Amino acid sequence: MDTLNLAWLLVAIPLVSSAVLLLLGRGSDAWGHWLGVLASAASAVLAIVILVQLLGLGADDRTANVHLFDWIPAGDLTVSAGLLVDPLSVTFAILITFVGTLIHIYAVAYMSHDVDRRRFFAYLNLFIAAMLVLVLADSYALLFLGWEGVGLASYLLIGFWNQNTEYAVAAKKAFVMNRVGDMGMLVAMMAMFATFGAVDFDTVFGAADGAGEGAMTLIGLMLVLAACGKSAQFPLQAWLGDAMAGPTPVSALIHAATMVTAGVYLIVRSGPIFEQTPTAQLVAAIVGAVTLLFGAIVGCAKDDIKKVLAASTMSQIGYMMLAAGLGPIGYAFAIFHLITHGFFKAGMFLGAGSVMHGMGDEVNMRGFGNLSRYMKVTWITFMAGWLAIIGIPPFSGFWSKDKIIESAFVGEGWQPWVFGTVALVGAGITAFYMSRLFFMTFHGKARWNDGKNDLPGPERTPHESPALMTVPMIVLAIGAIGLGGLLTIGDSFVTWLEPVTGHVEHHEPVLPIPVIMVTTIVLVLLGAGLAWRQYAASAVPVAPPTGSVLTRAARADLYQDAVNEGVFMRPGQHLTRTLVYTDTAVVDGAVNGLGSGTLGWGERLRRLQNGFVRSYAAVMLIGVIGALVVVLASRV
Amino acid sequence: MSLVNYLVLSGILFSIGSIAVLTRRNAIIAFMGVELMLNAANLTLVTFGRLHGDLHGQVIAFFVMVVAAAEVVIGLAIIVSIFRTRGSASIDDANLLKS
Amino acid sequence: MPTQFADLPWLTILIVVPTVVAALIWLVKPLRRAARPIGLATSVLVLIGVALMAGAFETADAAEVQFTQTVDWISAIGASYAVGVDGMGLTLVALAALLVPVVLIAGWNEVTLPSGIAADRAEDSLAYRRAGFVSLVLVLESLMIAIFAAQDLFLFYVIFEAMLIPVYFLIGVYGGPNRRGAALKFLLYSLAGGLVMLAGVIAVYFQTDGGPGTYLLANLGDIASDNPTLQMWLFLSFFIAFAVKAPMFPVHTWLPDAAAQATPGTSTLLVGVLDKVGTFGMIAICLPLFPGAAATAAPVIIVLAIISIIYGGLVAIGQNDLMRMIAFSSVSHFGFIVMGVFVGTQTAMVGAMLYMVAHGVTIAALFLISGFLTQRGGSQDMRTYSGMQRVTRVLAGTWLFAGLASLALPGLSGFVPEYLVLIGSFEAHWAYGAFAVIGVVLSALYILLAYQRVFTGPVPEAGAPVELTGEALDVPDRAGLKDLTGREKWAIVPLALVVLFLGLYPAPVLELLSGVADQFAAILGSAS
Amino acid sequence: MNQFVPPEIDWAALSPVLIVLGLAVVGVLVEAFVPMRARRATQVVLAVVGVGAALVAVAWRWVVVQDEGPTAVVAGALREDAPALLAQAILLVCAFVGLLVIADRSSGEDAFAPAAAAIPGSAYEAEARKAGLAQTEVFPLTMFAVGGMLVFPAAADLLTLFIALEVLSLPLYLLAGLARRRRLLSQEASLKYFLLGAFSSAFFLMGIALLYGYSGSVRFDELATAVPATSGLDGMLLAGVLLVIVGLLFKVGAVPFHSWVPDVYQGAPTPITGFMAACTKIAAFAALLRFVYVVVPGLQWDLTVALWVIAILTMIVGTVLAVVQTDMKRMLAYSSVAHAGFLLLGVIALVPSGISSVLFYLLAYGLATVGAFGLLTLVRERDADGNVTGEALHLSQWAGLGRRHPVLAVCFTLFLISFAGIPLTGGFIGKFLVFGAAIEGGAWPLVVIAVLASAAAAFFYVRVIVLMFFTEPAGTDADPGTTVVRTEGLTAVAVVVCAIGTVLLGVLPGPILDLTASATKFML
Repeated sequence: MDTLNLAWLLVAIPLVSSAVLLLLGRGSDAWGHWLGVLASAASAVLAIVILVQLLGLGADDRTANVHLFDWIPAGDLTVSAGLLVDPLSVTFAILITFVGTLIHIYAVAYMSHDVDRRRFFAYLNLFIAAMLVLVLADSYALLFLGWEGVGLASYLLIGFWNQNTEYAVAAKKAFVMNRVGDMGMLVAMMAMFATFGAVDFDTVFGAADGAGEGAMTLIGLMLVLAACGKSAQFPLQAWLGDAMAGPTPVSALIHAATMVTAGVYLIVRSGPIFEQTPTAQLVAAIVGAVTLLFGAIVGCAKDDIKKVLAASTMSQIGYMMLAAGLGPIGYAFAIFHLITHGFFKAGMFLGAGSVMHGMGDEVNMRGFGNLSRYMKVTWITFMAGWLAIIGIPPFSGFWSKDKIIESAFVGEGWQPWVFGTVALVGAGITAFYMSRLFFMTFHGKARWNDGKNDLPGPERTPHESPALMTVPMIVLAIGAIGLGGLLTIGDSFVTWLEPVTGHVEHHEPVLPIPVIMVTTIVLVLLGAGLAWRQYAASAVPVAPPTGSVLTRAARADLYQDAVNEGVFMRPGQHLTRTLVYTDTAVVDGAVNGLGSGTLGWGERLRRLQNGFVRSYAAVMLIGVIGALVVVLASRV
Repeated sequence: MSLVNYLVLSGILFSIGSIAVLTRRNAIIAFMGVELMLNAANLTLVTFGRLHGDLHGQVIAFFVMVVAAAEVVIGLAIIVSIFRTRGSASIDDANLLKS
Repeated sequence: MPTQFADLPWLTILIVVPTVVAALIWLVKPLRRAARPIGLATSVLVLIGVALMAGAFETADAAEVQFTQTVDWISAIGASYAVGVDGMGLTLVALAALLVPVVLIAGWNEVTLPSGIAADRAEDSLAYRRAGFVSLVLVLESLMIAIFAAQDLFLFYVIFEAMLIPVYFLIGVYGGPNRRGAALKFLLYSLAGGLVMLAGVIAVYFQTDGGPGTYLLANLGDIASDNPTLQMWLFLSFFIAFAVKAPMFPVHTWLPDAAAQATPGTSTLLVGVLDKVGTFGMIAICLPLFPGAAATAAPVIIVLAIISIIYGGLVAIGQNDLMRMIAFSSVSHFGFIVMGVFVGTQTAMVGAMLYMVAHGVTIAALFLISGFLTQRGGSQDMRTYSGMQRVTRVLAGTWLFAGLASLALPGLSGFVPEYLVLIGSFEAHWAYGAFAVIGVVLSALYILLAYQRVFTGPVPEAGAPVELTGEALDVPDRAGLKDLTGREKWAIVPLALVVLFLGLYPAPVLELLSGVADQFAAILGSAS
Repeated sequence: MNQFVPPEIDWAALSPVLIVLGLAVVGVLVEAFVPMRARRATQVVLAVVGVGAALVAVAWRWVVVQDEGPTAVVAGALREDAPALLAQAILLVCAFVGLLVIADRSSGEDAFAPAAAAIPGSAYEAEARKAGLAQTEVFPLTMFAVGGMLVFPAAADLLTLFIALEVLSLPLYLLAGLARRRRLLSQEASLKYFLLGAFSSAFFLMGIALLYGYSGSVRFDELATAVPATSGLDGMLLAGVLLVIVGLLFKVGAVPFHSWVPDVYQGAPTPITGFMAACTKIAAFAALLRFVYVVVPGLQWDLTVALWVIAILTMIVGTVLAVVQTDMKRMLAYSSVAHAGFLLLGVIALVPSGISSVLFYLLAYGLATVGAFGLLTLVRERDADGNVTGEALHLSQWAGLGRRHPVLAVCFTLFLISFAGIPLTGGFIGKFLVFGAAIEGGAWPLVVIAVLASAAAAFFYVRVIVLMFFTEPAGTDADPGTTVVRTEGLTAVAVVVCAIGTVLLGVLPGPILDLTASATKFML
């Protein structure tokens, strides 16, 4: 039996599980979380089976279209629900289901005290299903179904603890900002339909090189906008920090490993379109470069451990975006970095969750310190992630990030110099802030109240998390250590993706590769060393120092919220209030005015009917005379 | 004498009659104004009868006189009953019904 | 399907039965007590009837009018009783037949006694009021089916106006504290629109090709084609009536008042089905009768539609009253439908048609579930609620579900039509799609903002005052509100199923519509 | 030369008029000779039978005319053609139901003063009331009025028209003053009606004189032939035509000749108001139609502006003033002014369908009017002792009526929505036809105004519905303040007939439309 045709089960299993959990309600509280884990695991197994089967095929046969049913047969536009099983989508499916399953397991323990754990798992399953639709879809329309589906799951999970109004607001903010990006996706699809008469990958990609550049640029730019929304890229990055309101497993799965990378997936998947439009490619690269620095700078100043990780996620996706914006040479590396990042970042988030678990849900790193003594497993797994992200060989991140930096130096004109430099500098800053996080949390002096010292704050009793939490962390840490190297051997990953990204001849960067590599490592070590000096070797103040202008700006997310508020929200609120007033006072008022005007005239005319018969006679006489004048005048 | 003079006279009578209706408060006099108007019309009819040289005009005038007489009967009955009720024949007093 | 099924005068039966039952319930005293079960049974029977009819419908010829029946009615003015449905008519009839039983179930206990009724008469009085409600709803069902089936312009007009009366009473008798004003406003708006249309209906009679003599839609076509000015006036006389009904900016202000004051059930039928008459009329009457004028006016209408989309969305965001918020959201949604009708592409047209059905179901769910909440909480002001998701879980979940359908989340009913309208509009002119797409963000804002205000945040303590602008209100016990009852859940289940069905597998409905859409879009396309 | 040639008189053609007028004369004799006890019953039977018989006679003549074609009767003074007969039939139907309401003695008393000659509030009046006296002259008076009205639509010369006008008006002047309660108002109404009526008659007569002077004849057909022959006396012709039309417009209550309408409608006894609101309007419009359609076509261009202005003013003033009324009868009076405006559209249209549409409208309007005023007679006030007194006419007194008396309220609602022109009532079809005729005649600007006026008019009709159904009544359950009296049955019959008629005209107007469709041409 051809398991590829069973690909729909990948989606169906978690979806059904989610529906069951939601519909059964309290009745499934006792076992609901295990059903969730099981569903995710089943999908993961199926994904691996599919992967194995694909590997068994020749490179050219590794693409299969699985037609399910006609979804929107609307005459001119016909969209079928079909799955596209190819190396790229299967790679994602593995990442999603495998990391997803680990995080499910982790969450069983992490959420064990929450009365709504069942609902949490329902949402997680829903997310897995939607994310799989996103990556397996064979058309932009179906991709959009998954695209918004993950947005919904993200909304539900960020607002999982919505009895806290701030969290509810954060959830809404995420959804709405995503919607702004989705607008781009919609416009892109509109333009595709206007240009190609279809929105499925086959037709669009097949006809892309014959279409005009104008249309392609529009589509490309709109896809970049969509990607910005989903992947928290500049200028739609503001929601990601707030999204940390969700439970930590959510941050790990959705806001680090999978959903936020969907934008990169979208651009890589749309490669044939971007090939026709250098403008859109350049914009994607610039967006990636800007976000890369933006996230890195913000990450340096935050004290909230999850927010640092969020900023780092933004920054790392900036790398991927940059790579994707470089065109075919970058696609495979973007995905490569995406995969390794999925492992090490998820691992670090879980580690952060473990720290919070042990520290009474404290997130302020200034209240941590020296935790390595109390949480050995967390410390070691986190260290693997840390080394991976800052790009120390031979950890995973080194392999993937280094390739991106090299690619950034490829090209002509000013671009390689700018992008390359940004990527290099970014690597250095990354090393600084991630080391800062690592040292502030696990090293240095303890800055929390252990009941013996006289530090402020509630008493903390740090402890290692249960096995259900540590095992996933260990697995992810192994990935963080070895996955990058493993996939680099013989360029196996790049070759594997070639059916999708296309084969690319090797390009020479503008600088020799060894120079780039050495510079990178030097910068990384410099950044890490700086962090060591400041946050491990010397004492970290419990209260944040005032800091420089840049620090204060970075703490305030470079004033992203202030800008959004000033440019969009305030005027929007004013507009809304004005319109509400206008609606009652002017639009409705005009109608009411017509009514009262009639009444007024009635009252005035009433006075003519004064009860005096002589005046009635006068009115009549005037009427007669008037009519006579009018009639006779017609003959004059 | 030109027949036009009769027409002018009837016009004057008609106007006097209508002005009487408009200006006089006493119901009887107002009513007489109406009668004057009717008779002005009669005069016109008779004049035109003469002008056209047929009898229709005069015949109509006779009809009108009968009708006017009937109107007087009704009118006086109404005015009298109102006068008995209110002790006044002023038509301006009767303005309970208005607006 | 056996042929004898197709030969039955389906539509006439479906039109007559509810009215007859309504009359019986109202007039025969012993039946009054059982008004609700009888009414429900009738509406379910009608639904089954519609289902059977749909089964006998030839989908392959969905663009053709089927189940036709034509009887001379007033031959002196060329009016006939002519009914029949094409694919669009059938889906709208089905929508009406679906929503009536749902409304009856949802509003089972909605009708209560007014204060000041003596205890000894209370039972009688309550039965009487309930019988009245059920009767009116059933009469309305007849009229709703009839108007979507009308194949004669005169008949259409007569039903168009006659419908006002049951709705007027439904709002005016059974609604909230300001129901009288709202009912009056509704009636006057609609009458004004309707009378303007009357002038048009009359004029059409004298302008048909080959002289006056018929109102059969099949025989009418391109009225006054040699006189564009006249055709434009005629077109406007119809369009204004339909725009009031739809409702479009700037003649929408009756809707928020009506929706806020009517019972949720009435609002459901009003916005879910009756307002569709406006857009239905635009498609089925304005386009074929006045193609040239429609094409000429289309750009202006589309601009108004886009204003409706954005304006409705923005004003919805600013509402404090839950029902008004939903009403304004409908103004926005109707903007999409009208735009889809007039851009003249097949894709947008089929989208607009599907939108009518999808919006009907979605808005029904939103109104009814919001009604469940506001009846429990005794207030429609969103500011008096907070954190209800922790208290009434199923209610919150279903509300969010309906809300997501309303904001066109893919996979739920709202998406496919909105998608089609957007895609088809862009095809006509990029700016149409580009501006209308803003509605997508606004809908997310107003739905989620409402969800945030009502269902999230801390559960307020009983007795704690809420600061409203200018007035402080003692919040009744919010933590003690009960979640949905079994009956209420059963009212929502069919809606939820249809929402999912339309989102995930709209193909059967689209098959019914795409042929019809082809036909109507071609009219506009060839005229412009 | 001027030898008297007695005209041939087709008595059969005159039978409807003769029956009514003859029985009216018999009624006078009854007053003289029949003992008081039996008088009322006799009069009622005479009147009802008379009107019924006249209706049968009209039906018979209709069949005859359909077979043999229209004829000129009494040397051309009258025309027996389809529009005339149809108008007479409509008139008789409305007069019949109107008579039922007039004859009804709800709460044991009829609507008329027991002794009209008695001074209001005098001891004599009280005695007369106690003795149960009744002013049964009401019936012959009504019959005379009906007789005049019957002649009106058929009159084909101006003299006949004038005589008929007076025959129908004079009894009405008296009837308006006979109310049992609120006698001061009633007498005032009578006086106003009389003075203004006489005033307008004078104009009418002057118009006749001028037309006679212009053409040497008062016959419509001769006038029509004289119109195109320009003779330098056009001014006289136009003034004459206009004055005649003014006389008729006064009867229909068109602005600015409407001033009497609200006052008289309000002051007159309610059954009489209903009767005259319906029947006078029918008769006057029928006459107006004949005059305009026969004589005016040659003058169309000269009169259009004036007639349009009058129609517009009538619709707008009637509507706007009705909106601000608080008295039921007065509101209906203004509404009838507005309806006169709508009807004028059909007259101005000057197309064949104008005639039939106006006739249909008149039937629908007449039935609804008689029914509505009939219902007004049943809703009464109660004094402190609980005795039923006069009619409860203030709008607020109708609050909550729908809850206590659903059938009555539903009937009244039906009449109101017919007035408002909402489909499935006769009023809608009527409006539809009249507007249609106007559009056919090219008067579409008038139609637009009419449509807007109808929309505004809906406001005050609906307001009453709101009051009846949606408003809590002012009084308590025990003492509602407003009460509904039991009818003797006659009013109930009349109202039910009117209600059924209103619905049938709306739902199945086919047969009536077929009848009116054959009445699209006046015999010259």
